[in-house]
Amino acid sequence: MSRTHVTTTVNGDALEFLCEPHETLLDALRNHLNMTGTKEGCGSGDCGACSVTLDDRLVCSCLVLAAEAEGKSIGTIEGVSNKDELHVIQQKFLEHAALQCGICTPGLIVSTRALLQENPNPTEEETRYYLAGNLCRCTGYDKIIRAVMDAAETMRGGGAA
Amino acid sequence: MAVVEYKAPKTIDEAVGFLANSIHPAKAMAGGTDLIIQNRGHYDQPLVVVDTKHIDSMMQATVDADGLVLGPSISCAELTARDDIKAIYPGLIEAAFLIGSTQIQGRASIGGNLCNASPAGDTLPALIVNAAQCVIAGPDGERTVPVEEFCIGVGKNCMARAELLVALKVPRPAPGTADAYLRFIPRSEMDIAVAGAGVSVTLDKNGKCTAARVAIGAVAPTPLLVPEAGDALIGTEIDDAALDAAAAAASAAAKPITDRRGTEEYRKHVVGVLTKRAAKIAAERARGAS
Amino acid sequence: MSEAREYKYIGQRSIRPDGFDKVTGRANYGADLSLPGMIWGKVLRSPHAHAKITKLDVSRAEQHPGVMAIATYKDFPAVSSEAFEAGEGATDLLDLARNILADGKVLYDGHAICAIAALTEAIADEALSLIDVEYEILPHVMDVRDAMKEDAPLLHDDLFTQGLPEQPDKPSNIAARMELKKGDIDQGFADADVIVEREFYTPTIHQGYIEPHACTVRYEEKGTSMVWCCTQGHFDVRASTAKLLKMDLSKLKVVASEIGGGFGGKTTVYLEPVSLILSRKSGRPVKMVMDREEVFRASGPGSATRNWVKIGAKKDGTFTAMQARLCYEAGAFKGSPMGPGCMTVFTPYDIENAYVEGFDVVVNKPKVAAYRAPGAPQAEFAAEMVINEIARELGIDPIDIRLKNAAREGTQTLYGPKLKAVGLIECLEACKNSDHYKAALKDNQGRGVAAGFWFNIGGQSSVTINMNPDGTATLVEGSPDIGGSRASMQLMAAEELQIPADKITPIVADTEVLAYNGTTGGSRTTFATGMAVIEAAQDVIRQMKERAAAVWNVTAEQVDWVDGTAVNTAGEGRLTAVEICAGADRTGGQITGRGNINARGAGPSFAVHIADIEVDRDTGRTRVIRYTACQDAGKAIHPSYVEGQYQGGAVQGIGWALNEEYIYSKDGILENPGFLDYRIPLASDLPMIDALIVEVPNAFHPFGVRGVGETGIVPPLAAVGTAVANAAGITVTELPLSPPRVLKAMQSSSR
Amino acid sequence: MATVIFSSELQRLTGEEKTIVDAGTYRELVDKITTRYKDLERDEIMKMAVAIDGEIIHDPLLESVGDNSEVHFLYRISGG
Repeated sequence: MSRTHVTTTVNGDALEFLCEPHETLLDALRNHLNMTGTKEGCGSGDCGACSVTLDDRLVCSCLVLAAEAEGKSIGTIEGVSNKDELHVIQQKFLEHAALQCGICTPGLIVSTRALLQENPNPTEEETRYYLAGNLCRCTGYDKIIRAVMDAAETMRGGGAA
Repeated sequence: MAVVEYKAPKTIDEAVGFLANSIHPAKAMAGGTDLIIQNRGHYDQPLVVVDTKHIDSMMQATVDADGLVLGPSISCAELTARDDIKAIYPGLIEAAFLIGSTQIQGRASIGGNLCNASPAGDTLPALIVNAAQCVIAGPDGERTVPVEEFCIGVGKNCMARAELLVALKVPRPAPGTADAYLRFIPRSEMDIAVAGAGVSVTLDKNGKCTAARVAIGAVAPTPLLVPEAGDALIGTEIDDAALDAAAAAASAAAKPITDRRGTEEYRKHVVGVLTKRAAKIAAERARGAS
Repeated sequence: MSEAREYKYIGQRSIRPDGFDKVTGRANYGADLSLPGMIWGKVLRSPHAHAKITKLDVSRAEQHPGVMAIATYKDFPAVSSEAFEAGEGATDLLDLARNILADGKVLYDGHAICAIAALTEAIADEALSLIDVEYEILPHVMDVRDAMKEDAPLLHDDLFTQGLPEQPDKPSNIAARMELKKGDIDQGFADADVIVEREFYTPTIHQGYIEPHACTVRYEEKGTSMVWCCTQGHFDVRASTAKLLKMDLSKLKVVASEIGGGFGGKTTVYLEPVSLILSRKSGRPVKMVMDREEVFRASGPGSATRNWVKIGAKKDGTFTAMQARLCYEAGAFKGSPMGPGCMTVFTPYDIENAYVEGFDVVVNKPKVAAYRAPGAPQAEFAAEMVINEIARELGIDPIDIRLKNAAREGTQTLYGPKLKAVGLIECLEACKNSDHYKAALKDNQGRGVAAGFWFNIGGQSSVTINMNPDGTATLVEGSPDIGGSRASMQLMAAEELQIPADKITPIVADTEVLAYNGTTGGSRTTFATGMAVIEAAQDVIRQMKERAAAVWNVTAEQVDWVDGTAVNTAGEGRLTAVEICAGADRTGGQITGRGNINARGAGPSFAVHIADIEVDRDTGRTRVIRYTACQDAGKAIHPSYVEGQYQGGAVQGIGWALNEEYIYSKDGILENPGFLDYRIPLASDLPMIDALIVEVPNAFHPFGVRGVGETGIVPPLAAVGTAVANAAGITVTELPLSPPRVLKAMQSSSR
Repeated sequence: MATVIFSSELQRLTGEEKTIVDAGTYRELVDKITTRYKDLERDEIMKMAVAIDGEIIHDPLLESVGDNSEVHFLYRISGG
């Protein structure tokens, strides 16, 4: 197996890495780029803990080959806040206590950002279905949904986006 | 399987060349949502992946007077956002929308769904009721296969080595036609269909059904076109009696197995329920359209 | 005691101190640590439910370039059967070892056989296929009822039933029997106007934490070895691992990473001892991470049960007798939560005559681990279903029948003590008065109510508060923060010290920093570690007063602590905490408060839930329409996280009731080891979960705190079960209420 | 004088449901009852938790027992 050289953009930074052909984007982020904010919960696209954006499209990074990142633009949890200034979504997750253990939180925040970019004014039902691929075992989702709805309202009201 | 080589061809010829000339088994990949899951362990089973997403024609969808020409590798997310396609084939778009989560939608494609040849693939019954044709390219040129003949067994399709699904052609439906697709899953999302049913009906000005196709999924080794179920609707106004007859025909045609997703008995029953409900929706749509 | 005390900090919905790291991806979990020179470990697992290993040859794997070490059972120092306390209670050391790596026999699909460490994860994976194993397949037994039969295949020929009047002379799959008795059960049933009895089945379920088990370790022959892992109790990981590998506790440092959910499932060890062996043999740091399939196949699920309950009642709803026979699967090794099942089953009720018999039974499934109120949901499901049926037969409102019989202060429990003030009646009344309970139902909808009880525990906690020279505090605790407990520690310390919460930084320290601290479990953390925080804070205050007294040349008794300030009652003078800490160097050195306790007086928490369910009559599919979870918190330190516990527990229970189950093939192979077919609830499956906090203070806690983590999973099984029964017009005796099961019941319904 | 109430399982060893013990501490109480009931083994009792006047103590030894205390032995409880 020869290693593949990949040139890509992660959270706006031009980066390069070497990967094995079988490795996933999740492997590359965590093991080659040391960006461990993206989590692995299942490795089969069933839990959403590894959610990232790939050219602005929400995907499970465990179901993307690392080599596919060539020339793409990737968005991870590490790029959601502006240095130490939290994104509204992050702030709302904290205010609403929308996390307990926190393992699903990076994926949920990345997914929520994608949701609100696509649909700034989602209904509760739309929110619940959009986020159905992000499993949370701790919260029962109640506070997560409230945080997302509140973030959406704040962002529509001209809060920092 | 373990991926040992990744290829990103820009043309169909190049892709077919990679598939034909690889020393290891080679597979075409679109969104990879099925294929990459299989890429775990088993390093003794090497696999070459040929990514089809860099081939322009496979990533485009055009609608014209003849119907839809669908690049098989377009993601469901992109496809379901296409109002022009949804206006003509609402059931097909519904089916595409049902595949997996938002994240999966961002990657999964109708072509991949079809080539994976799972009996439970959601878009398959919807393609069948729309009489889609599969355009297959290979070392010896192109051929076309009706979609209901594409899958030949669980996980098996009719393509030979080095063949590649390069387009899906979906004819423009006759006036007064509409489709619908429904599936049954235990939860509200994220499950594989326990059973699925696609229905397309054509109604005349008086609301009488002049043509109908019913296809069912997850109840046999391959998705099934059920002519008896369509026949039960033709000539009726799709009233309750016709719907019940179609449901019964679908249940009778189903040859399901019992597995972790449902029992044989349950699947036979539910596929009838879905057929009835999908036919009702399709008929309402057709009435609205005509 | 807590009456009429005005709180400044506790009860606030503050931002959790670890929140920033967790919403930015900076928090480090079990799989997030890599070390220089680190290699990867992988486990070879049994493909059979029950088999003798007739050959295990690792030589081909050893020769693979890139393979650095291989571990098998033989690498454990000799271990013998010995009970010791770690994590989730008493564990048999020999069983623990044989579960971590099979000793000549595999007992379930997924049972670990050996492990390989290699340069990369891929090489380790590849090398697993080079291990030659041969099996002699043995008959397997997968259900508690079958396993209890005389002629059942035996898992262990050295397992003899404990708790029988006579010591048995034949081995059995029944590891233990226990009974609890009160009053005269026969007379109780004789006095009843109505008697209902049923047997219920609950399936094997998994805790379903999103983070798989993971660790990174470094073995040091001469120095101190290190384990980094995701666990609910790193001190107990140290205890188990050191005991298995015969190491001094002081030579093993265990660092608790952030933990991505546990719910009881991360109270024991799987990978940690194995990775240390691999590290010892290779001389390299080793990382091991389970994949999701391994988590389902080989980490502790929760017990499947067959529980029979019989209850008698008078026409007016007064219960006269309650009887249960509870059979719990332990998995491959003894130790199901049958005991707590027996002890909780009827505790919500003040009953004169009761008899409970319990059985702990081994089967060819993974060894069960604790799961949130371990044992209670299964047992109380059976009891609450029968109570709802009695209420229906007698035409009494299900809340009213519970109010009539509810456990209250002075109730003599079946398991031992008389209850102090508890909040069950308050929860029942809150539910009865809720908008939810008054709301009308539509067609095909049904409502169910159920109560639940869990003891909660105390146990050992060690806390140090280091006062910094600027007057801020570092609160050092040893309880892994599984759901926001740092926030409640911070608030309790602030309340006691009367210094602002944001000036207190709680950290979860490793095993070298603090004295032993029990595992996060049993709903003990806010209660017990909270008590240690209070004690440490009081120690700080005592010292601060002494320092102030020294400055003023008065006695410490003449100094009061008011609003974070020392006040001289014998003269003039006020010194703030900031001033005292700034001057600590000149008054005797820095100030550290210590609270090392074994907390007693845990207060039980009762809950009452209401579920509304709609059923699709054509398909049997159900939908949760509305849900209320009401529970006694004693005192809610951080109400948002208390509500979160109620909501999370409720939804786990909803999953258990509706869709979650282990599905085994007839060969005993797990067919759904993934989140695709092990169906935990999704955001789109649920409505908002209304959380009602009742506060009846625990008499034994300074703030009145009761644990709240576990009780919430107890009522949903019967609340949902009854709602489905009412919506569909069926009798419910088996979970999960998956669509095929509900449809079948509707088709053959006689109700 | 404390009242000790035995569970049904312990009653098999004690033959009675309750007894009165004059003890100042838990340790003293255990000494006295294990002397009084020969089948009641000290090691087994010490493995159990105790509730003294409703307060559950997981690992008792030196706890004081009040004049009118009610004492129950119970199985140790862990949790999830």
